[in-house]
Amino acid sequence: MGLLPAPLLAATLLGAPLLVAGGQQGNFVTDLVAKLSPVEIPWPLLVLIGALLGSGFFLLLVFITPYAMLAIWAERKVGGHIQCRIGPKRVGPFGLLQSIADAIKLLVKEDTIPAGADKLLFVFAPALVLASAIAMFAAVPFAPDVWFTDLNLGVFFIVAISSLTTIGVIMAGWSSANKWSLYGAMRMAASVISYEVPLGISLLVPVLVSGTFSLREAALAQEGWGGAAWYLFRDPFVLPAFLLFYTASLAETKRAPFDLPEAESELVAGFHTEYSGMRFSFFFLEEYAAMFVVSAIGALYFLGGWAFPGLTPLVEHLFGRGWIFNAVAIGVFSAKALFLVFVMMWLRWTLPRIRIDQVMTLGYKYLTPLSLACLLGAAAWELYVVPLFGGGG
Amino acid sequence: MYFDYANVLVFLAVGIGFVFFNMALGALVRPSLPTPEQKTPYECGEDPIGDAWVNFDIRYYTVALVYIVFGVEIAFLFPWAVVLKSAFADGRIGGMAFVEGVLFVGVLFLGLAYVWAKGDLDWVKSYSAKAYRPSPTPTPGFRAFPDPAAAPPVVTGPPAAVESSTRPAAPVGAGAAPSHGTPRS
Amino acid sequence: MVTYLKNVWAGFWTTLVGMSITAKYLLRRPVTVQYPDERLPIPDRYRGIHYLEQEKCIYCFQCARACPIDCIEMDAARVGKELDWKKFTLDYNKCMFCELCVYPCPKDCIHMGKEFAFVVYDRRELVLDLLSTKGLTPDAKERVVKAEAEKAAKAAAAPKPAAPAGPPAAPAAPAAAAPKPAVPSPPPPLSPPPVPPSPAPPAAGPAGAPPPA
Amino acid sequence: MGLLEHRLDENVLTTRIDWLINWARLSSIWPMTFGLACCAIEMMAVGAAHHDMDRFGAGAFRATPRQADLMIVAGTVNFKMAERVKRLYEQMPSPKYVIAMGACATGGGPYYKYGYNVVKGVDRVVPVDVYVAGCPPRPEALLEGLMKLQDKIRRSAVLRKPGLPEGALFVPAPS
Repeated sequence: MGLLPAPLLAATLLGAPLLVAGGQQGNFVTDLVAKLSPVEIPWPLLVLIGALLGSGFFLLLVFITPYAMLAIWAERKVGGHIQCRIGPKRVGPFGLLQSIADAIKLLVKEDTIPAGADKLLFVFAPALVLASAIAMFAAVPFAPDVWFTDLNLGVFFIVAISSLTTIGVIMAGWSSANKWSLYGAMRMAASVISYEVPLGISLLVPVLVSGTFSLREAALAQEGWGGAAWYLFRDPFVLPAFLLFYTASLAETKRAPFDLPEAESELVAGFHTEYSGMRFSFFFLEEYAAMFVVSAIGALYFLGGWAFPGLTPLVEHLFGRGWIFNAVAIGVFSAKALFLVFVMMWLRWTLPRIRIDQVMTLGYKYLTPLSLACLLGAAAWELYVVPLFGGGG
Repeated sequence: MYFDYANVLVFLAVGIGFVFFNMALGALVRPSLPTPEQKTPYECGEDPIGDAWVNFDIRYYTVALVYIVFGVEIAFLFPWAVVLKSAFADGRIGGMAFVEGVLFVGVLFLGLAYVWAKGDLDWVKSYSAKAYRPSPTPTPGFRAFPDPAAAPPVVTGPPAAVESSTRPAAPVGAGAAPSHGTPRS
Repeated sequence: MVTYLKNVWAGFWTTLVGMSITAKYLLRRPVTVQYPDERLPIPDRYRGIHYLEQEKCIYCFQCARACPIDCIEMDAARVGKELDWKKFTLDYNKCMFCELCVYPCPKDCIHMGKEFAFVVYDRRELVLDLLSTKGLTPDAKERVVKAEAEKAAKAAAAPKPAAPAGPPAAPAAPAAAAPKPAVPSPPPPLSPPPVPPSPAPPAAGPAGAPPPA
Repeated sequence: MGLLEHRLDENVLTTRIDWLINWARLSSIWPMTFGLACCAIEMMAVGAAHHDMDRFGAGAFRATPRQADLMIVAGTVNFKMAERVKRLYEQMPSPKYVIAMGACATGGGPYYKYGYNVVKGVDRVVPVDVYVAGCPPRPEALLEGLMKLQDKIRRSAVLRKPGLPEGALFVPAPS
């Protein structure tokens, strides 16, 4: 296990030759760097700089961290108001600085490692979890021209990487040398193995409809009908598929009512019982990042991505598909994804946590057969009903 | 194309770097006053008893096995879903593309139905599995509650009389064995 | 199959119902009373931090004796009719706000206040001195001096009549004895008995009367 | 000890950083879910809708001491429990704060006289920062205690050398 960071580093360093071997296309960061740079940067270096800047600067610093802070604040506010409370109020205006205070406090909090812990795994687990959350973002397009990598496996990649989070969680739980942590980790494993199946199958429905794994292409395909060609309205099987996907993604991101891995009332804090200070905050950060990613998949695959009836066609008509369109697209897409994130918070403060056997029952007995039915139904509709209307693709 | 995945590696590296950078930053300021007590695993303030790495219920593993089957199946379904429409449009395959998918999902579903019927999807198997019957003779030392052998309950009022008077007379068979709390043999 | 679909529908529908309820609360005005800025009204019968009407107190130990946990300690010396207060402390490390000290007070001078926040950094500060002034007030000193002068004058005039002037003389005797044993907790049963049974009720009149004058 | 903690002289920079860190610490005091007796009910009331401790950023009750900053000892600490209280306190990562809430926790309370089983004040077990009197204190009193604790944190030195004897963490109050 101690060698794990080494291949990753090596692979990253070896990335440059791979770039020479492969790539012709850069992402928007690469283009930006190439445009701004006074001298011509050699291509592999440019791509490496683009990736580093894109992941480190644009994603982590400009997007994920502020978003997570805002989301944590929003979560506490939503929770407060649902309980007729106010929530954070006295730290900054409307308590907006609450998350910043939390972050600084956690940063300067003592870091404890229990005596019996497997130190290496203990230290490495939060890193793995956060890294997988950031890597998930790599495949999410924010606008037609704002994306970091356009993977040909797109959503498949995201589902795969999200399992890496699970591995990180299990590492954390196992290495803590604490029974609560271990129970939390096992529950994480159990709930993930019951929900990955319906999650994957329900994601197949839009994949089938769009005929591509790429989230960007799927979103581009939904720009028709004046921005209203959302897959959600396409046939009667996509809406249930969306609901199934959403339910499964709640479990995938350890959100209530499936937050069994960190059930406060049963397992003290689940897999991060022994984590204090900054290490704990990485799990938090990952949770919110993962929430955004699954909501983004939902928005891109089911809710039309950045298309919004009336708005995006109008912008396109007025300004063309330039940077203004992209900016509006980012706004629309983020609004949709954040709305889904909000619904997750809403659900969290609505539903009680369900039992582990109920989780398994729901996953295998309800979601899986239903999602299989949705998949077949959508396939039949797509192949035999859509041609009747003379439509296609 | 390789570029895409090299990019992902950079993302992973940046994520890991972010974690360790923050830990290093915090190390400048954060106090560290460890005591032996502090290093004991948290068990609600009690002395931790035994090893933390305990044995787990076998149920986790059976469910994990079921998952592996389904997970692999999904991995097969993904490419099918992507090419379904183009394959259908392609005259050579046509409707077979759909039928194949239906057959595949059907087999999958049959497997699910079988596992379901066997009761392997139930977390606590004894709750609903058909095969399980409480033994007709109670386990030695086991006393049903209310104890059938005990004196019939005192009837306090006429309305409850009918119900409660029949209870002690019920046979100590499978039907009378309590549906919960039965010690497993 | 029907049950199965019904279950699915029930799961979906109940979630929606629950979410509609929480949405209603989400949009409702919060009930929070923002403490340092707004305060809830304190009920009339709230038992908060005690306060003492020192001028009424006659050092009778009734409250201290009523206290189930002995959290009241008091110490005073009698100078003529006046009380020279040295301490009247209430230990909030022990006090359970049972109000039992309030009822037995013959002068109705100890009360439960409405102040509720008593927060300190050091535990010793929780022993609250209820006295507003310590020692004798200037008025009282004056009166004492006057009384002593009168006494001296009377004694000089006629050595005999000093005995009938019982009331002022009687308290003076225990006052000399009081300061010492009042410090440890046993005093209530031991030293004060001379005070309350006989002279205290009669002394109540004279002791209570001077302040208004 | 952190690399820089309590090692730097007082100047503009360290003062600002100290201010920032102290502000962060006092704005996000996460209490531990930990109640011993009836005072805990009032503690819950502080977290509930009417008083809402979350306004101060202190509403995130953490179930594990590893993530908590504040231990509110709410209730009677008997000798058997004292061991656990001590261990829970030890298991919290520093900086950690303790509020002794109610008479029992501050000094034994009603059990002072005859309670052979009660610790006469939790400060005999763990160092207490703020004592809140009351039996039990009103929720507002606990909020008052929280604010008093915030005052205390506001004055503490982080990077600066504390102008204090060895081991003392807090600059004394400007009386």
